[in-house]
Amino acid sequence: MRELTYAQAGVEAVAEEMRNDQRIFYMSTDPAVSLMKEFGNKRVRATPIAEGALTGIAIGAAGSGYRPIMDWRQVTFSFVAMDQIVNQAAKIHYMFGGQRTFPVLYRANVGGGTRLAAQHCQCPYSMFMNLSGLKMFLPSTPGDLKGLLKTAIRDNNPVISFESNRLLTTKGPVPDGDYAIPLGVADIKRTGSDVTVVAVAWLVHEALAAAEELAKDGISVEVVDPRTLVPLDHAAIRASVQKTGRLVVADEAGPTAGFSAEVAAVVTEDPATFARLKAPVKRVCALNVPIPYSPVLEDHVFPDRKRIIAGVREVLQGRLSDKAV
Amino acid sequence: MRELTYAQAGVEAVAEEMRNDQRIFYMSTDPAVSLMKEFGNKRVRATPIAEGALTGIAIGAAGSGYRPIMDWRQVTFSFVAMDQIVNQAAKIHYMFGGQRTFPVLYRANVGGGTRLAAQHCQCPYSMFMNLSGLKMFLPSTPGDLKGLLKTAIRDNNPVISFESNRLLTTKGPVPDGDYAIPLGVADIKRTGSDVTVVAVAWLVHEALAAAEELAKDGISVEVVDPRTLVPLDHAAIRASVQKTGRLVVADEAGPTAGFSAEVAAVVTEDPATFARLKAPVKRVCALNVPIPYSPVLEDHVFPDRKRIIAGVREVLQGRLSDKAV
Amino acid sequence: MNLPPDKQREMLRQMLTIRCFEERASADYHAGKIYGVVHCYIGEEAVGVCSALEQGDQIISTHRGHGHCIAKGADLKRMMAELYGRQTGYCKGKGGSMHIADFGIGMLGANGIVAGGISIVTGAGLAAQMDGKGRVAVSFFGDGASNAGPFHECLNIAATWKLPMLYICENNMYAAQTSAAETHAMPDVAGRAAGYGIPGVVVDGNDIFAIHQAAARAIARARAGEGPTLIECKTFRWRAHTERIGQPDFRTEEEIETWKRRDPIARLRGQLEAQGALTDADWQAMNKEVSATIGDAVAFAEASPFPAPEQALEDMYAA
Amino acid sequence: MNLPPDKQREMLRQMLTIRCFEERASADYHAGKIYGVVHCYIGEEAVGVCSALEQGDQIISTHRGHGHCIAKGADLKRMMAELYGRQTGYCKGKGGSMHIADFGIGMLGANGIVAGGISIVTGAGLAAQMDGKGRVAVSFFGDGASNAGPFHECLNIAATWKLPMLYICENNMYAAQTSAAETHAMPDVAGRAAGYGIPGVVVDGNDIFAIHQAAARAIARARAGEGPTLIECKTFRWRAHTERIGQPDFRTEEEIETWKRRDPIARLRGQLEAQGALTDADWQAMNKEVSATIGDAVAFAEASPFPAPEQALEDMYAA
Ligand SMILES: Cc1ncc(C[n+]2csc(CCOP(=O)(O)OP(=O)(O)O)c2C)c(N)n1
Ligand SMILES: Cc1ncc(C[n+]2csc(CCOP(=O)(O)OP(=O)(O)O)c2C)c(N)n1
Ligand SMILES: [Mg+2]
Ligand SMILES: [Mg+2]
Repeated sequence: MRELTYAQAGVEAVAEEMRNDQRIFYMSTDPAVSLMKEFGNKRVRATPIAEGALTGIAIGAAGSGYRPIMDWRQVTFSFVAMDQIVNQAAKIHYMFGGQRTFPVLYRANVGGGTRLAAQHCQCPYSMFMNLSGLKMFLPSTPGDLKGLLKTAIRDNNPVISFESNRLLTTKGPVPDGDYAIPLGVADIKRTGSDVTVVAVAWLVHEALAAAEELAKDGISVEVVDPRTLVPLDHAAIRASVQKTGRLVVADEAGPTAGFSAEVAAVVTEDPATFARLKAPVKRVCALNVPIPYSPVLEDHVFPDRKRIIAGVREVLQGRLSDKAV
Repeated sequence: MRELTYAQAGVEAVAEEMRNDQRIFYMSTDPAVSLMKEFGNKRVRATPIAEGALTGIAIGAAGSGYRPIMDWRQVTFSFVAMDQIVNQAAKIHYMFGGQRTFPVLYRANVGGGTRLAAQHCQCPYSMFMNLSGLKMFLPSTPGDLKGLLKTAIRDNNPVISFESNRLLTTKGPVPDGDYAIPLGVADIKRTGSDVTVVAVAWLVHEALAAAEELAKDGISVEVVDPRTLVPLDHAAIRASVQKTGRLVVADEAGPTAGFSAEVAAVVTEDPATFARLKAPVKRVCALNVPIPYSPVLEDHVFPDRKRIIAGVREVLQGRLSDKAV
Repeated sequence: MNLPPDKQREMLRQMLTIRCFEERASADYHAGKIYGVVHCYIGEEAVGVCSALEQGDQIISTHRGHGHCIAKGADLKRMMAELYGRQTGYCKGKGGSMHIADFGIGMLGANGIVAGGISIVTGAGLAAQMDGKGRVAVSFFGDGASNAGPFHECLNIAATWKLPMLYICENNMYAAQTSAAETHAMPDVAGRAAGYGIPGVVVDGNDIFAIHQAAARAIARARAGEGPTLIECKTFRWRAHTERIGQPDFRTEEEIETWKRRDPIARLRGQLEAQGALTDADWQAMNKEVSATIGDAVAFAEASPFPAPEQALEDMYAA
Repeated sequence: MNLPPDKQREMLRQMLTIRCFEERASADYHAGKIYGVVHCYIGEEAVGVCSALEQGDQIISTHRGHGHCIAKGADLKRMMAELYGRQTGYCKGKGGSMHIADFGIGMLGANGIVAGGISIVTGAGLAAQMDGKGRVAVSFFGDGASNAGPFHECLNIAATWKLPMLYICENNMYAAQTSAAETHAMPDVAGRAAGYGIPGVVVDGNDIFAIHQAAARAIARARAGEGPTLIECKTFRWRAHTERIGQPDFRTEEEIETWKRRDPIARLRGQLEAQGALTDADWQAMNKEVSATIGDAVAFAEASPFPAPEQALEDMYAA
């Protein structure tokens, strides 16, 4: 299979869909040059820095038959548009009784590792998950990103594509031809039997590395990548934990009311899963601070494979005997 | 003790503090008339409808020695100010290495029951909980509101006071004289031994009513009101669940990545508490939709005492025998 | 103004319909049949913009949206049913007074967030431009909204992209309890247009012909691809900010009385009478008809079922 | 312009310091000693506003903040240490280039969000007004930021409340890769001031005296309680939007060269020489001194320890 970077896969998904559907247009304060070249400045608009207005403009254009893509770039810039996201995009279909469809794709880069400090590095996706009316995903590979973007662009609802800063330049296989990955379907990135690690984005790769390491000690880790945040694949997460009896959630975001808290709740509120849960759940997340600049500090704040390994060992503690059961 | 409404308690807290500290001033698109009368239009400012700017103005004035209070009114209006909340207020102390203090109180009304539909009724506090750098609370009684507001006004950090729309006109005892309730301390609103119900705001009252009802069947419910959302009183919540072995979280917000998810995680990630947990945790929350207008619909969306009762029965299911243990 | 008498009478009927609709909505709100909140437009009915629009043109409104709905041709029955929270309402009871929309007739909704609709309808304007069929889009908003960020962001974008837009600021001198004088450095919002290089026009907001004329010019400009216009209609609401009891209102009786004497309905009626185009009998008949229509709307609403509770779960996502 | 030669030479030295600081920051960024991103101000150093301010007056900056810091009197050592991510930096390594602040000297911070600082410094202006000591506050921002909501909201509030504010738009004709011509309906941002009833002034942004003079007038107005002024400085950045490799830059060589010929430093140097107030030897000496100061700043930064990892948990809340 071809190898593309995560960033390239994103551009390719957009370009392919734009070629197929004239109703799609793209807005960003700094759109990718290749898109501007191919589609011209009417379909790929370099906008004023007014993400609030543009987020609403996308809704209005969508309600009038277009299929806009609004690229917020860093997710921290989307907060100037939060009224349009929360009060308009998320509510407009429901509030008006389903009169119109509003097919809008919003794109946002999330996460750290870029040494850009607190106002550029953040993983606030759970803030959006708390809303009712938006779908959203956060892929960990170029192939997943492309397939989910294509689905999202064809979806008739507002969808947010969260894309990981750390993964932009990482390469991975991307199938040839047209393919789409449905929203709401998790991917088991590695099967295992002792512990389930639910991870997203960059942490999927850290979890896989941790699993490799732990395998040396005979610990079998299953890595579940939900890929989609809303709707979240409860069934896949629960099935995995029912099998392993143990859950670690690895997330680049802080823990509080985060994606990781949601996964913990999804697992522990389900009677069948709870019945099989052998250990406390464990959140392996960023420390609860804004993201600092200095590499020493930033690297200390974010979770990584080492912390995942420690987390896995923690939920296994004193219980390795269970394995015999 | 005197009885005041929740709304009156709020105004009283502000007025008392403003009398004592000339650095405090108040901004709102529609401030309470009694405050405007007492303090005049320089200290109580009826502002343009520009909550984004005003949220930032509060930060700047705080950094220059004042102690502003910015009343967003409905929390849904605060989303136009989200950049200033997320990227500035929450980060400014940390990002600049603690150079200055930024004592700002933000007030926001939350919740439904007002028949004002999706753009006025929302309980998005977990979106703010996910941030690092803000403190926040959500009281259930006039007495708690007054005491927490006083603490918040004296705090040297940005604090958000979430205040329940449904409780504005409900009365409750408010101590005479000057008192303050520390942030981060839960209040056990009813002691019990079979199930812990962690509830906030209006749901505290519904939980108490549910407890009364369940007591008739010999079920003993403990109602824990965290009051403060950040910092959340983990110890009190865990202690209660360690005692009862069962947890229901009742929240007017939707479940996804909500306050309720956080409580579920706080309980199930703690080894000592998890060890005593006898049943799956249960979230009794709003249905996962924007809030609709028609009373029939709105009332169906929100949780209430009936659903709490059902939730409690669910976590007790087939386990009533445990009580003997 | 040389509109044919028929069109003028139609305008009068429309203003009367708005007033009667709202008088009834207010009464039914106080009777507990309508919930939440109702913002009345009474005194500001001279919304002469829609009469200058064509089918396919789109508008967006505010929390004070009944007048715009009616002017754009919304069905009174479905409006009233929405206020009554019924299944047959425009939003199936999910929206209420602050969220009536009829996308079918190009009415993109009332909006509960001040300045919240400006961006959305600017997107409709962008769509109209891309469609290339000469359609226009209209943003209605208040003096209060003109101080919010989206006003500025959208005027700049629309001016730069030459979008076929009308920005209509209905300046009723107050935003809830706060006067425009306290919140605007300048008395005229229209004066801000020059900064974006677009026309800014002040009109008597109680003179439906003046508005119609200014709108017609702006629409022609927009259809010709010359970009947006900002029109400021100076007007006044007779009633309190909302129908809720006990809300503060700092406006003086005198100010309110002065504006009641500038009643846009009485004015048009007088003009038509002066032209010999309306007799007293015509007026009586028109009142009777309008009042019957409102009665029908209420009857329809009352006869309509409430939604079933479980319908709260419908309409979440489009297929 | 009748500033004493000493003051003029001081201005020249300051501009030179900004340039040398940034040349070094750029080099050290490319050498991997500075992380994340660096936005250079080179070509725009004629920041004649701060020279007209007094101690106690406050400013806020943008992502392109080094120049404003230096002009307001920030310590080069602590600035460089911050870029180097060290404990001794202004923010203890928590901020980096986009977040240098020195509240002690009234520099309320660079800001990574476009238009993010405008509201905060307007709050400082409100505080100054309430203090009643005649202090002023200054918001620096770019042409790009002038299209964002906070620009509008704050100008209206400041104008209405007559806040002692200067709004300084440094119009370098580009926001990242996008030209102002593509995003502004009008060439002059200053033209928007009239809508708020405040002065809007366009100045040659490469003429430090012109800026100083315009700022002095605006400051006098602000101190007198007459309210804010919007000043637009037309200028140009010589380098790419950021120092990151591979970012698109659609500006022509020709455009850049034209502006390089308008170098604000060469201009002031020439003026001083023409006045007989600067000899070639003076200039050489000045260069040597400035370069030594930058060298000291780098040495200080390099000698400073990185923060301990656990210090990431400090500074979360004020006591
Ligand atoms: C962002 C936001 N802030 C505050 C409110 C509360 N509010 C509703 S209407 C209103 C006044 C609006 O004034 P204006 O725009 O002049 O419209 P009018 O009511 O006069 O028609 C306010 C403050 C809101 N709905 N949204
Ligand atoms: C809200 C927001 N949107 C986008 C960005 C990304 N961004 C950083 S600087 C910049 C351009 C700013 O242009 P201008 O205001 O003219 O300042 P200049 O860089 O020219 O000094 C952009 C788009 C951001 N930081 N914040
Ligand atoms: Mg008004
Ligand atoms: Mg610029």
